[in-house]
Amino acid sequence: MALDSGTTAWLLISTALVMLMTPAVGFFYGGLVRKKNIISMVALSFIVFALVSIQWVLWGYTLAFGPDIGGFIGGLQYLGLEGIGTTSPDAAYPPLLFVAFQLVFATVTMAIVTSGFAERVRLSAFIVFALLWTTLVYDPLAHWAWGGGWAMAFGSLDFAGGTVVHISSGFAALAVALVVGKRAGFGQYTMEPSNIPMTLLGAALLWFGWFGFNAGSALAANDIAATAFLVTNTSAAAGALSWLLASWVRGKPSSLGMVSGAIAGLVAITPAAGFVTIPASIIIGAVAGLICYACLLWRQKSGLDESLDAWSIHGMGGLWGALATGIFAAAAVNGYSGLIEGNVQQFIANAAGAFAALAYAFIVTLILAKVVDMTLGLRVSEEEEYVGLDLSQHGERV
Amino acid sequence: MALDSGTTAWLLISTALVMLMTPAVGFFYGGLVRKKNIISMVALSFIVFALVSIQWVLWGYTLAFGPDIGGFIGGLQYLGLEGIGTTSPDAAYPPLLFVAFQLVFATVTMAIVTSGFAERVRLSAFIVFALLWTTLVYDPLAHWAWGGGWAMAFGSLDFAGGTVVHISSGFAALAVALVVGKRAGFGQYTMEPSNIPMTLLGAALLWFGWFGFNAGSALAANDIAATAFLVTNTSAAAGALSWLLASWVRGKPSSLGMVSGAIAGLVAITPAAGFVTIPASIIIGAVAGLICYACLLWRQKSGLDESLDAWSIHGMGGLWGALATGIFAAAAVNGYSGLIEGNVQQFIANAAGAFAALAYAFIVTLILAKVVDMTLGLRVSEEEEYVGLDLSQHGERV
Amino acid sequence: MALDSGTTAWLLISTALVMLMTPAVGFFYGGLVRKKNIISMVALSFIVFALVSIQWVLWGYTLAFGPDIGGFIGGLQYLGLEGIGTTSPDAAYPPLLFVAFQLVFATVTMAIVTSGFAERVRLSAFIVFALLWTTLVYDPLAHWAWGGGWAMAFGSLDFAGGTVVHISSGFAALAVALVVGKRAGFGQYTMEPSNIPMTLLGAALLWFGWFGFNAGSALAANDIAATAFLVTNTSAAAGALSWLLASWVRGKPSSLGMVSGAIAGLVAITPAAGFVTIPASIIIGAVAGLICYACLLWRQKSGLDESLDAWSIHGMGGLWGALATGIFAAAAVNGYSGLIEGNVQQFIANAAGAFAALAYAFIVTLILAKVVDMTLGLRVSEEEEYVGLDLSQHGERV
Amino acid sequence: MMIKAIIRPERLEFVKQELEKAGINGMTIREVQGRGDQKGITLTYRGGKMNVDFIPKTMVDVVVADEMAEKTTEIIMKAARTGKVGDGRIFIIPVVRSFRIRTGEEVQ
Amino acid sequence: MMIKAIIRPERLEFVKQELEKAGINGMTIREVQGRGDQKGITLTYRGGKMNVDFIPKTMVDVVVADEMAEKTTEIIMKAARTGKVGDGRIFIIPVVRSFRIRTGEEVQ
Amino acid sequence: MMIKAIIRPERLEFVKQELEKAGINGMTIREVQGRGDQKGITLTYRGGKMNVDFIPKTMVDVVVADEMAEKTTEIIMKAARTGKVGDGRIFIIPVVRSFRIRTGEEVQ
Ligand SMILES: Nc1ncnc2c1ncn2[C@@H]1O[C@H](COP(=O)(O)OP(=O)(O)O)[C@@H](O)[C@H]1O
Ligand SMILES: Nc1ncnc2c1ncn2[C@@H]1O[C@H](COP(=O)(O)OP(=O)(O)O)[C@@H](O)[C@H]1O
Ligand SMILES: Nc1ncnc2c1ncn2[C@@H]1O[C@H](COP(=O)(O)OP(=O)(O)O)[C@@H](O)[C@H]1O
Repeated sequence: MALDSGTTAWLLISTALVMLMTPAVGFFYGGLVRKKNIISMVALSFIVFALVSIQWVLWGYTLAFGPDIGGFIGGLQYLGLEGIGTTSPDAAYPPLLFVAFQLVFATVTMAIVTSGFAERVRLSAFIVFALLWTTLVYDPLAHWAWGGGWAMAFGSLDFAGGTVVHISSGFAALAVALVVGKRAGFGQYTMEPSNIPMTLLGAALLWFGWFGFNAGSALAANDIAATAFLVTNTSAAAGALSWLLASWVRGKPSSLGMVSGAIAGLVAITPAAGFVTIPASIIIGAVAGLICYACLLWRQKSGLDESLDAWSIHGMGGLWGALATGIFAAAAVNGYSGLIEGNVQQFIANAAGAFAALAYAFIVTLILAKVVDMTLGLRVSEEEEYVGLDLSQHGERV
Repeated sequence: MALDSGTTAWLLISTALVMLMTPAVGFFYGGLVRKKNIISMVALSFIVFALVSIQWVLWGYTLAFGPDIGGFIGGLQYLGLEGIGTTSPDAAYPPLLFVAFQLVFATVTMAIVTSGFAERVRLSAFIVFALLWTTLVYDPLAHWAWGGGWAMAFGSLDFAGGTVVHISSGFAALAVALVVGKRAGFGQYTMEPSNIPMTLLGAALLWFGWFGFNAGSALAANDIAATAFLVTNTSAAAGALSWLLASWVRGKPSSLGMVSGAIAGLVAITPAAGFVTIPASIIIGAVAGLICYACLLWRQKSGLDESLDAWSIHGMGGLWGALATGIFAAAAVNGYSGLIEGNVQQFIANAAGAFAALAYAFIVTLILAKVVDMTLGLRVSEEEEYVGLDLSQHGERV
Repeated sequence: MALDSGTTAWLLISTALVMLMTPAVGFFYGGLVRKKNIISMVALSFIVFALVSIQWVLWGYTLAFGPDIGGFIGGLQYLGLEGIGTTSPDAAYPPLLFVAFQLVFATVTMAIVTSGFAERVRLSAFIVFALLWTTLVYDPLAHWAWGGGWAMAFGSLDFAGGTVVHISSGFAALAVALVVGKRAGFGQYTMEPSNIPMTLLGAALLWFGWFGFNAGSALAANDIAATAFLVTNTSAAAGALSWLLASWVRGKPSSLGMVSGAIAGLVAITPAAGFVTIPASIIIGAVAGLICYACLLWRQKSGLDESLDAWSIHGMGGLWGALATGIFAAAAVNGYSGLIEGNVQQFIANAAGAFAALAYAFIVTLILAKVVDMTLGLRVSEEEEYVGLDLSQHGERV
Repeated sequence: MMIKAIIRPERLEFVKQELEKAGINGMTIREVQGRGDQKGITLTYRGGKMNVDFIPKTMVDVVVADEMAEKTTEIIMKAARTGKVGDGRIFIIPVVRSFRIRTGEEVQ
Repeated sequence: MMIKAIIRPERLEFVKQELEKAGINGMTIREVQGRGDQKGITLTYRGGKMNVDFIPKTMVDVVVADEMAEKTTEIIMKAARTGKVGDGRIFIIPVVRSFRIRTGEEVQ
Repeated sequence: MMIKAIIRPERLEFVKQELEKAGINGMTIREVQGRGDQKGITLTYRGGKMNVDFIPKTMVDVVVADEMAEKTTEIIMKAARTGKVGDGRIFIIPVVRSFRIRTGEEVQ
């Protein structure tokens, strides 16, 4: 296929947009923690970005997109990007650009996982964990869904990463939080977000970047990209409003609730973006806002300290999105039908893909975190935690 | 017409750029208010974005771009985007993408109007007002200028929204400020901007996003887009410098003055962007900086509390831009001549379009605001205002 | 050549991305200074952006890209952009768009130079200096490398501005710092960065914008752009990690070190982006992180107050990048071979281009700064410095 | 004596002006948060009510010669008053000795 | 008397509650940074150690009638205590006179 | 006694060091803004002049045994001095009683 400059232009800028999401996660999370840990939280995202950027070109890409081995993982053919040419007979864009586009998905996924470590992780151990996680959890999951693995073969639809990115990172954050344990003082005194405007900035950049994430996943500048763009926005808006209203009934409608709802809507539409209609996207987003809000309330009541809520928003929002894709996919949009159009098989395939990803991510993360914790110690000392990670891990102060 | 991938790529990213402008307005305004209202100000922009995103796909788009009814409003044919196909014989881009592109114009317009409500609006009443305003003011004005309405038929030129976006929102903010009244204590003690860097960040993102706004309005990746891009930048720069210098004569050259001048230049070039030459853009921007600065000084002296100055910058800058388009349009650029090239008719058409939009926006907003105020109460209680909207409306604190 | 919409779309958005880098430099620097000078530091970038935007369209562009005069400077044929048509037989994009793309390179270069003025420059004198500098230093250097000047003729490779942008601005900042002298109290008490999250935000936006800078410099949406994109990212990541690790050995791994390393990697890959392979980019970035960190340590020990380190990062990183381009250029990527492939000539050409730019920038800046200092006084009074530039130059306060 | 006044931030300008008229220029201020006997402000909204415990205030320290204490207090009190709840408090605290760092001299 | 307590920020909530139970509502707080006799906290890491000099604390000023001073001190002391280094200090400072700005009246 | 010093922020490091040499470690600091008898700093510029009322300062509270008060004051005064306007002030304020929260014990 000849290289198409319009498609290439769109993929180039989409990659840049998605790249911005990794620091955006940092700012989103940074505003939610206490003042003494803001820098640490933002820095984790940057570190993740740098680490995974190198891992991906060295061995991550080939594990995800190398020739399929047993439906589970890619072979090592493209180690160090060996053999990735500048043009390809199958694509209207340069193959290296596809590598870059996929790279930024891997980084942002790892960044979401930092939620579970908030305000208590030892930097050195985190780096080891991150390398292991992206290699042993992200890369296989990317292979399953997009690289020719079993889920793809089974017909499970994941347009832009509902399972690969969100279910995986959300449930991984949960596993991590269980392993590292609660922050000192959690439950005894309030730990309020210390920089809400920073979180709002992160949310704005995430929303902005998500257009590259979802509409870019069309891998073309065409009508599917346009649909993905608009449903992404509509779902986010619906999620923002439904969370806002639901929380209003219970008290004050906080700005954090609103942007959490927007993220919930963005997460849920991610696997569905190229397959559903505008009205469906409103429903998907609105329901996502409600589900994630309910999960957050449950998480709070349960005393679980996964307090930046990657689990309730990305994990549960992603799960809902994967199922919703199986429900709402409309043949008129992209040729795939879901439950509503009578295609039970699609729903089953999507549910299978989602739950398999969930289980794999949760269990393997649990093991990885436990191993790293027992060998290197994932958690800082009590004094370091008290002083804050900014000072104790970075020697810096806001 | 066949879909053109380059054009589609440019419209996709332009839409994302303009999307970013709505939170950018929030940050711009957020930095200008007192500390206790920063979150509220940013949140208003996000809420506007979510609300109008849903309104637009449900009924806003069809009111603006549905089949013309009497030159005033669009018919309901596209309610819920019914019947908007994935390709179109008239366009080189997917029709849904045009919907998305127009959506982000509607949201940012409404966000600008929040200026008039600053630091004193009751959230619930605002939501009702916003839905009414975007439906009854924005949608008709968009129809007049771009959707086949009378102004378009009359030959009034508005490249990217000088009347639709800026005159309308600026004069609406004025009307709102008149209805809700001054902030408690206004004129008695100083109310200084509490986060100037946040305003500078908002300004940077606005300037950035404006390239999508103006150059995207070419609806093609071609030479008109390139012209629009460069005149946009030049006018902004000229506005920044003229305001800077004018304010320097009177005192210190503040950074807020400089970015206000840049926004003034951006506003003024908006209707003209596809029609004028580079030298003309320098004049348009520089004059905009001076006019808007003078209006701001007058506004301050008059004791009017429209203190984020949507009126003096967007309203008056937009008015100047609409007239300037009728003056400076050069046939060599895009086939249209203005006053300078002897085409009086163009100037008249533009003046008519501008003043009609001004009058319509001002009067209808006045009525709407009054009605909402009398029924729901637009303004918070004195105590809520004293405590600040962050706490009283959102239960949050910077 | 017919206009290509995909190429045009990519250049439009690349121009917008690079535009964002100028305020991003402002935020990056703003976070590094003391609280009383944050606004000043950000404002300098905005002022530079406005000034150079006007200068460029009036006479800057023609000095850089006008018909060659003796290999040194462009002629005045395009004064005021006279005669720049909307299409061109040589390019797949509108010529005005090339003007805009080059404009944003000129602005960001000038913004980097503000490092040398930090916390002590008189605004009025700075404006005069900036106009002189961009005209007498930047415009000729751009001509040398890209506008048909001697370096281009000599075969010196500079893909996206290693010499023109980074060596020039870095060594100019050094010269400026030598002329204006140390900040009052420098060396006597610590002057800690007062807003690290702002610097991290600047870094995120710089990284984001750099994709437009480097991949946009392919001037096409093709495989070279894709390569440039990915090596840019990889080099940045390698730089971030190498600086992080090197500083870890000596103490705490600070977030500022990490982003400084990322910028070092970005700077070093800039001249090489279209010519080298992915593995080479990892080496270039990692070495850049180490070199720039070493230079920063040396700069600190030497007691030189060029404390925002444009010299050690942009100047020395750019120098390394220019040499590295001559070393690592691989024919397989873009037809050019470097030292490793046995092409000594390429290395010599690049070294010549780099050292000539270095010497020219350093010496001319020294003279310019001295002249402006002796006539207008580049430095504020002691009291103004003590109170801070925000108040004394802008009448504003964070 | 140190006159320590906790006032509404928006009255600072007046307080400063009035003190200046009386020739009292030296002072040190800072932002604090306070609550009085009313335990802050209670806001009601649909579905509940919310108590805003701590309200931002400005603390002003003015050290004056003992014989000036009463007059200074008077001036601040008048300039800071709005008559509504939340106007703040003034405490007079003894100062044993007082120095000017620049000269090292003891002030009165 | 002014009870000036320098406490851990995370104990403020308890201190406030306990005081409230005893009917003591008025107070003024602010963020400060402090170090005690241990000169802050020393962290060790690979390659060195680092002394964190100043630790964020909350300063609470409560002005009470003289006879309440002891009780107030007791309450704060109990509510703020964790038993670990860094719990803070309480200083009792005399207040010569005390006024309510709103009414101008002198408070006890 | 509480030695309350209002100093230039950039002198804090020296003050801390000098106090430490004398074995005085405990202290509480915060950022404040102040103006002295010169009513701040007046800057002139083309077209006018501008008065910067409040200049950022650091307030240092050191509570010491009464017999240490003079020496502490001396140390701070010397370490904080630059000799230029704006060096600040030191006030000595009586402390009636003083407690350590961790142990509940009264300090001297
Ligand atoms: N007993 C007290 N001790 C210390 N500060 C007090 C005391 N009472 C009041 N204040 C301070 O004075 C401020 C104003 O108090 P007050 O006039 O009673 O109004 P409000 O009830 O609105 O806080 C409080 O916010 C607090 O900072
Ligand atoms: N002599 C003192 N003068 C003023 N403040 C003090 C003094 N000693 C201690 N403090 C304050 O009390 C806080 C707690 O002190 P302390 O309990 O000794 O713990 P730490 O050694 O962890 O600081 C200090 O951070 C400081 O704010
Ligand atoms: N009478 C006073 N009461 C309280 N604080 C004072 C008084 N006089 C001076 N100060 C504090 O001391 C600081 C330094 O004052 P001074 O040495 O007179 O210099 P300057 O005139 O530059 O402020 C002031 O900024 C203020 O914080």
